[in-house]
Amino acid sequence: NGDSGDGEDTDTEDTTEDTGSEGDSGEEASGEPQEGGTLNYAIDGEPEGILNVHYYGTATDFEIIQFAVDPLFEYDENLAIQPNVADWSTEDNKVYTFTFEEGIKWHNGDELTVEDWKFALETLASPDYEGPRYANVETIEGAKAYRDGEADSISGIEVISDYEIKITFDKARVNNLLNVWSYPMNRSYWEGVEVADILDSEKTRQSMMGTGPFKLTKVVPGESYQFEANEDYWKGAPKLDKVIVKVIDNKAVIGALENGDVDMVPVHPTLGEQVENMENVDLVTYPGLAYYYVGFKFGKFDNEKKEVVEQNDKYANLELRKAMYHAINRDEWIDAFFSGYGSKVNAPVPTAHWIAADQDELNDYAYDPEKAKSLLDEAGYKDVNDDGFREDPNGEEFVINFAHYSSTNPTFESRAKALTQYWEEVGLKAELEMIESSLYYDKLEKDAEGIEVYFGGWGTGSDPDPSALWKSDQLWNYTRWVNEESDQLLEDAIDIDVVGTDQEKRKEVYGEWQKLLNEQLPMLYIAELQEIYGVNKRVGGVEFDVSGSNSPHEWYIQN
Amino acid sequence: MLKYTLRRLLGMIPMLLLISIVVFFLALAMPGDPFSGEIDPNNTDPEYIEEMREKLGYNDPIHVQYYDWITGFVQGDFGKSVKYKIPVSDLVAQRLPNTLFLGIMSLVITYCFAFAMGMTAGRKPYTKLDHFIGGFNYMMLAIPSYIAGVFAIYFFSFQLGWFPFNGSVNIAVDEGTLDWWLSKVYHTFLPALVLGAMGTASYTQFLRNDIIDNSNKDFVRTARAKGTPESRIYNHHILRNSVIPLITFLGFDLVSLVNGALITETIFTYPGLGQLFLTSVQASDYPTLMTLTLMFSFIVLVGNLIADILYGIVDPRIRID
Amino acid sequence: MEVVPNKDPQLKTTKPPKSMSPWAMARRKFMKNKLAMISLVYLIILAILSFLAPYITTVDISRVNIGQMKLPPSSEHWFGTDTSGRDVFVRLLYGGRVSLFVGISCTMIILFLGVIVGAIAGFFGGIVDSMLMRFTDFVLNFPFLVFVIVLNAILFGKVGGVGVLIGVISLLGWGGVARLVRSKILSEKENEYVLAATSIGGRPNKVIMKHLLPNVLTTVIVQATILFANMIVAESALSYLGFGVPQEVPSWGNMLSASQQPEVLQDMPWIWVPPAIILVFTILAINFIGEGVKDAFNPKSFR
Amino acid sequence: MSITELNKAQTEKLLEVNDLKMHFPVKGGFFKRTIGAVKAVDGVSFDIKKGETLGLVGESGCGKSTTGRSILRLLDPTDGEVLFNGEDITKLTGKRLRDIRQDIQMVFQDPYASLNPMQMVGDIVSEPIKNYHKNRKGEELKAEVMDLLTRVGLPEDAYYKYAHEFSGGQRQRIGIARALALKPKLIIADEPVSALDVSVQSQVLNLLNELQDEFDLTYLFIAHDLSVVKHMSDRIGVMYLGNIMEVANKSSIYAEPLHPYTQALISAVPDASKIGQKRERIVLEGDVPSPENPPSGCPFHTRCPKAMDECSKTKPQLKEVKPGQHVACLLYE
Amino acid sequence: MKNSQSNVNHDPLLQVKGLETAFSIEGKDHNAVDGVSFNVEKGKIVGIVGESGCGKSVMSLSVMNLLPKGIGKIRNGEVLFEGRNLEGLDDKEMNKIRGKDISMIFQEPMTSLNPVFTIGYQLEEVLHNHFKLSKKEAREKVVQLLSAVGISRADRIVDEYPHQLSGGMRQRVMIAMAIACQPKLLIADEPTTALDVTVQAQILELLQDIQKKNDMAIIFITHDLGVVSETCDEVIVMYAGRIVERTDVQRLFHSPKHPYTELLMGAIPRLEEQKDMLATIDGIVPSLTKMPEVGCRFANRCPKAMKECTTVTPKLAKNEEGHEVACLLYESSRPEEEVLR
Ligand SMILES: Nc1ncnc2c1ncn2[C@@H]1O[C@H](COP(=O)(O)OP(=O)(O)OP(=O)(O)O)[C@@H](O)[C@H]1O
Ligand SMILES: Nc1ncnc2c1ncn2[C@@H]1O[C@H](COP(=O)(O)OP(=O)(O)OP(=O)(O)O)[C@@H](O)[C@H]1O
Ligand SMILES: [Mg+2]
Ligand SMILES: [Mg+2]
Repeated sequence: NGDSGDGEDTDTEDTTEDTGSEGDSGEEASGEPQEGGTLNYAIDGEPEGILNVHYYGTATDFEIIQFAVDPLFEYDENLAIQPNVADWSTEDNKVYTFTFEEGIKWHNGDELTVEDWKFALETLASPDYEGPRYANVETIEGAKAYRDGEADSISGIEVISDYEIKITFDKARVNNLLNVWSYPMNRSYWEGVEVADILDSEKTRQSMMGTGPFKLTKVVPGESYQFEANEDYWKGAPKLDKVIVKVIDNKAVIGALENGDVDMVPVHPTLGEQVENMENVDLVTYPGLAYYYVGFKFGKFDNEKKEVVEQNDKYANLELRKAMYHAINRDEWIDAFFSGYGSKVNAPVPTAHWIAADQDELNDYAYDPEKAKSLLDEAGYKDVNDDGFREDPNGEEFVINFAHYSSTNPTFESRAKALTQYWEEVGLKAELEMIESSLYYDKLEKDAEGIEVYFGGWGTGSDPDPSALWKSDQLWNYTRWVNEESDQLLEDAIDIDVVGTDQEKRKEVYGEWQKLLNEQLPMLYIAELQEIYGVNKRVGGVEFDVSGSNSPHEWYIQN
Repeated sequence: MLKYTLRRLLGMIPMLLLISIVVFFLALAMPGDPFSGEIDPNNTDPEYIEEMREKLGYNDPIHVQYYDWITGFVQGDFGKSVKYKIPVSDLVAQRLPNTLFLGIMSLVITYCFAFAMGMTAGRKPYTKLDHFIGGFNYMMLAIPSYIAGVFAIYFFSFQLGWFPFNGSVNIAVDEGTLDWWLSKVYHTFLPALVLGAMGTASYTQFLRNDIIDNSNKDFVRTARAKGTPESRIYNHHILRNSVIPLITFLGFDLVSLVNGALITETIFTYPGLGQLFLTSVQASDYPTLMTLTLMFSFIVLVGNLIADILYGIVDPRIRID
Repeated sequence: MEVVPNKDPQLKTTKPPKSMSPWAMARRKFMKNKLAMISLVYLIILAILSFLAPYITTVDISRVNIGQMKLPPSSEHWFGTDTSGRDVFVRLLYGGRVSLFVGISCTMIILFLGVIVGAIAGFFGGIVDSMLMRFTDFVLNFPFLVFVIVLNAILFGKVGGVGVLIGVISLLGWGGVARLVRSKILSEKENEYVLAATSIGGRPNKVIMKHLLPNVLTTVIVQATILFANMIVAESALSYLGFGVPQEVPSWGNMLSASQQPEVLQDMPWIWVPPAIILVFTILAINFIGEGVKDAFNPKSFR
Repeated sequence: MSITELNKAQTEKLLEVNDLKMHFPVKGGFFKRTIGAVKAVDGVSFDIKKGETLGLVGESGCGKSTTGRSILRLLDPTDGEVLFNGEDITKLTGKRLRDIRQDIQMVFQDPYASLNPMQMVGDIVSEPIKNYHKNRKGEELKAEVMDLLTRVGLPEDAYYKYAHEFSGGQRQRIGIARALALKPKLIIADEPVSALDVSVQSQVLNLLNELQDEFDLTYLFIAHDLSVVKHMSDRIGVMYLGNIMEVANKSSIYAEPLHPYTQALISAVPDASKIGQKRERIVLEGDVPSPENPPSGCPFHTRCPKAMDECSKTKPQLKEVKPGQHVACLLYE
Repeated sequence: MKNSQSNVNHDPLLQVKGLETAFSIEGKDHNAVDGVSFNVEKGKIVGIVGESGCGKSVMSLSVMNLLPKGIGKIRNGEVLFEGRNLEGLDDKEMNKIRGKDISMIFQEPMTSLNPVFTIGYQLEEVLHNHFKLSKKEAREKVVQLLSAVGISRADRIVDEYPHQLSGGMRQRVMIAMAIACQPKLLIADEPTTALDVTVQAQILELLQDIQKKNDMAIIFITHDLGVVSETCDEVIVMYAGRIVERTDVQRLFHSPKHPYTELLMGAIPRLEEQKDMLATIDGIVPSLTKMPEVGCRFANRCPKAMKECTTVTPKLAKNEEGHEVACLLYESSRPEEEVLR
């Protein structure tokens, strides 16, 4: 469904509310490191079971995969890209030369070479490729031709030696490196498997081939996954002997943590307090990269023409949107529904991200019902028929039709309801419609009738480019907000001619853009959340920052 | 006997066809691409969709579509899961053993408990013990299985730590070994208990009442009159008669197991067909959903068949041929 | 044992005792059953409270009160408040309204459909019977919960709400009753009084209405109690799983689904224990009433 | 009933049954097709004259009740005709059929099952009247019913009671009252006393006799007890496996039974009058065959002590062997 | 009469003395059998007649110690079998006697056999209960027994189930079961009531044969006076839990003494003679809870009832001919104290 198009990042808002983004900041366990031991790692949602980093679709699957793979590059605590397996050099942000670490072994003993990466890129660009990652190779020169069958190979890829490879992108961009697919694929392992068959293959479902710190040794589908230490891991043998990833029900998280059945598990904010109170468990938090918002539908999108074709004026009035913003007590709301493990945001970029604008430069639409009322009065939204609710400036009945996705989680309904109540308190009649979550984003995408104001969430990837969500010619620009200035700023931010290779310059442009959105309010930005893990005190060596955790080979069990 | 079974099996075909038609129309009523999971839901390119629709035959007349679907289905081609992106048949093959195991275990539990309690209560009706068992059963009947399941996890897994609260097996043991089986039993016990408890209460009461009924029958008097010891009368003459209706419940049990599995498996995160069904509903995984629905109906049908056949086998008064 | 009061024409000395219809006898017998009576009283009080809920309290039950979330029981909120700051006690009353309403409506519709189909099939026999029974078998072959969920999944989003739930449940649930009524009619039909009714010139519809149905009714009533309990459980289970009553409508099942949140399950029992207890007690009560009714109608007591 | 009366009545045949057959289909096989038939009644002929009582005896399952019910059209006979007052009633439908039931009524065997437990006795007895005479209601109807109740020996307050408050004999009286309510001409009494104790049985038998005189009734009296039938009837028909074996005046049938089955039947009846003298019983071998596949030829030949080869081939027809005595047996060809 | 001779060495086979059997109905005990005494001599057939509900079955179940547990119990009196008191024997002891020395057959051949076991199995069981026999021996014996009761295909019947047999056959099986251990006393509780006359004749013939062959005593319970007259040596007439008359069969039928017996005989139509009217007894046997406390229990139905009949309880006493009757019409039945008063 809706995805910001970034490789490592995934569905940011789904029924189980995983926000599988990586972040920053840390927490350290103390105690004596110990060799060996088994770590029980839990995921509280059902994985789809695609154990292939090139194909997986949900964050849950990646939580399993992460133990066995090792990306070519990694991100530091500022989300700045760093060499890992590979280092790179470029002159012009168009042609890159990558140099691989030598002597890295695949789990089956094969040596990792640039051929494996080439193989990965070719697979992703193959016309038969069924996974969602074509976008990560699309920018390589010749990838499109390869995919369309016009070429036998991707012209932009040039193997120099076993450890050196040159990649040419179709044009210079600031984010070419951030975007390009950064996992190799063991060519000999996949020998004999057609690209079209990879997804269904046993090799995808029952086993995994990586270079990471742990080897997958056993799979009980949908239930548990067993990893053993990769003693040949190039950064050093893992301290743990084994990692077992268990799928557990959300209900069981607390109990399982408490009685030590699992050592490590992502925790929903509402459970934070309970985990915090546990004696045997540390609550680890780090800033997340996801945010919630209330969007307005300003029009309808024509996917063929790639443009917004119809206008909806109901919420065109900025004063109205501002009033609605002021009416919401975001602090109270976050406290109530996320137990405080979150904070307000004033623009569609989580504050932990390096492109986040200086918060002082943004308007903070603080909770101020009086102001909301006076804004509404000024804008002509007055109660003319004394039914307790305001009518629109024409004296017609005005009802905010608010949509929220539903699942079995009953808090969704109440948090959505709470928002409508805020509006009603300032005299705006609001009606809530809960829409089955499996249909929700589909409806948003199709601009379904009846959805006017809607609740949504999104995660930002390590590549901060938000074009896919905001440019007026993008399907995923759900608000159908068309603003030339915004479009221009977004283009500028990735235009090498404008920002060059200077991160600061880029950040500045994004800052401008955030200010614009903070002024124009095509959305009401509500909250960003923290990522929370419950980690048993016996586990040591785990560090988290905004980019996620450190490599599991450093984790250990202590007494 | 064989002839009868064959005939009944043949007789199931029209029923299955009808059910499959209903399921087919349900599938048509569902939004999206119910049958194959082939259309990539992320791809919204209308051309692509149209092309796929044509390729997959969605533009054919309904009866042709049905024919294609059902012939595929009969040959084991259930389409491809939207959520898991593998053939539904593989998915079913993964989950079915677990559900079977859970079902069998819960049946064993049901029958063991029901026999023990029912016979005790039926033999000494209106005593304290009988009232106790009766009261217990009323409670069991009144507690919905999902409440029981939540309680069981809360109490046995978290408070006491006796049983695991999820999964079907400990991954650390090797498949096929004794340990592996033990681990399976260990993991399945709690959900099986909850699932089995539903049946236990009604079976116990049924057995008790039937034993009391039968102990007033003329043939019991006959047995006594010929000097048969009391224990033999109960364990033999009465029990045999009371067990007959109970055994035939076995067929109907399959039906309630299907219903029960939905809830229990979901609560215990037990990877079986019931849980798969619910996830597939939630994820609008229509191919899986359709397959399971049809499969469950099939199980019900088979259950009824088994009930009839068992009846013929265990009760000499019923002659089937 | 046959009840044979001394009714000799010769001995007119004794004053004739008040004669009682089988209904009256059953009623009296039922009234003597303490457990059943207590259950009945409980159920009636519960029903009255639930149906009067809107008059008892004027609280807006759908309102989320952020300031009052997750409060433990107190004098202000007898059963505390839930995760949305709604008063659990008030929701319990409203929940009862929905749960009982769904239970009763489903039971009624199912009985209505089942009795009609069963009675027609049983009485007329032959082709009509085989056709209707094939159809009944057909309906019975759908695993109940599975199809309710599938149908709900299809219908939700189009036409949501309690009505759909009731409709779907009823549509899938009548098979058992039809079968039961049919077999009961078949066995009752063997009784000579039915032949007698025909032989004295009764028309078929009269024979069904006046002679067969009243005698089948006892079975139907007993079945109704079982159904009622089952339907309440079905509603709550479906709601618990998220396929029942829409979430914003309080029902016992919806309230119980809060226990799916671990923090509620472990730390806020006041949110889910009351609906659980009420639900269990209600089912218990209905079962006891059912037993009482069955006892009271036990054919050994009259005829 | 005096002899002269009887003679006068004998001229008029109230009911004539000709070759009546009632076969119940046996379903089976894959498609529930009819694969056979229970030949419950297989060609029964007799007649009843006005005012007389014809007794029908036979062992259980021989088709007595089925015959009775077919006459009243509670069952639709497979074949044959039933002439009531000369009119064939086997093909009647709708209103005509209902009308005929005003004239033929039935008293049933089981005093417990033949009364609707949910109805008051008053309703039970008045229902037939209400069925046919919509205009009669209220006090008038009630008085009429009360009268009927007293007539069959029930207290008037029975009107407001329910069947369960009565003993077996009294219930049978209620059943009789119901049958009488329409003032029928013919009453088919299907084992009206076999469920009753001797002392009560005699009350009911006496009552039936009294009523016959009073209401000028004709009875088809069905029973399996020969002495009871003999006590009640003028003529007796002996049935075996759906066939009438012998019909004759009760005196002649008892004095000189012609059919071997009748002979066996009569000799089998234990009789207190024969105390002391050890008499020769004719004890039949074996059991009554199933009506689903009755023996070929004479249905009795499998158990008949006098069976000949011929008997298994030819089915004997009912023939007047002696004046007034009809027998279906090849011995008398 | 044999039993009138007081022979010290020669105890009667069965002696029932002052037997009172009660059922508890709504917490109160009511006597269904109220002070019944009689003897059964070796090799004799004693008939017990009476209307339905007069306690015939309860009496016989009391003898067998087969009363429904918890509801019915013997309150008083004793049952001596060959001089040994059966009263108070525990189940284990009693089981040694049941089926071996005393056996019983019941009215309903349709339900008296266990439907889920084969005929052979059920017959073998009684043998195993009392003898040590190998499987094969038992089976041979069973086939023999079945042939003995006139079942022709005995070797095949053993493997059949009860529902495959007709009523008469089943009753034969029951008889075979009852005589399997050659008991000294057979209690037959309305063994032919459910059967057709022709089959009844077969069964009666069979019982008489066996009785002669085995020199068995039979208590023959029935409500059919005709059957009694043809089979029994002695007759006991019961009414409402008490014996009202007892004598040998000839005398009873030629000169019944008790008004109840008289009426009973007058009420049955007979083949031999033509009556215009049958005798009737108004009313019905009072139910247990409505039994009069004192006086003759038949008084309210008795056409010959006198005033004292409702206050004075008649006792069963022999007249000079050895004809026992309990009716105040006869001097002997008046209890002495009452006479004195
Ligand atoms: N509705 C029916 N369907 C099939 N068979 C029937 C039906 N009614 C009666 N029969 C069969 O027809 C035969 C004759 O039955 P019927 O009731 O007429 O016998 P009967 O002489 O009245 O016996 P009884 O003395 O037991 O009343 C029996 O074998 C019976 O099983
Ligand atoms: N289990 C019982 N509980 C209560 N009362 C009983 C029970 N069994 C018999 N009785 C009563 O005991 C009395 C005698 O019954 P019993 O069965 O001995 O009569 P019977 O003479 O054998 O009648 P029938 O000829 O009908 O067999 C009856 O009034 C009956 O109601
Ligand atoms: Mg009959
Ligand atoms: Mg008896």
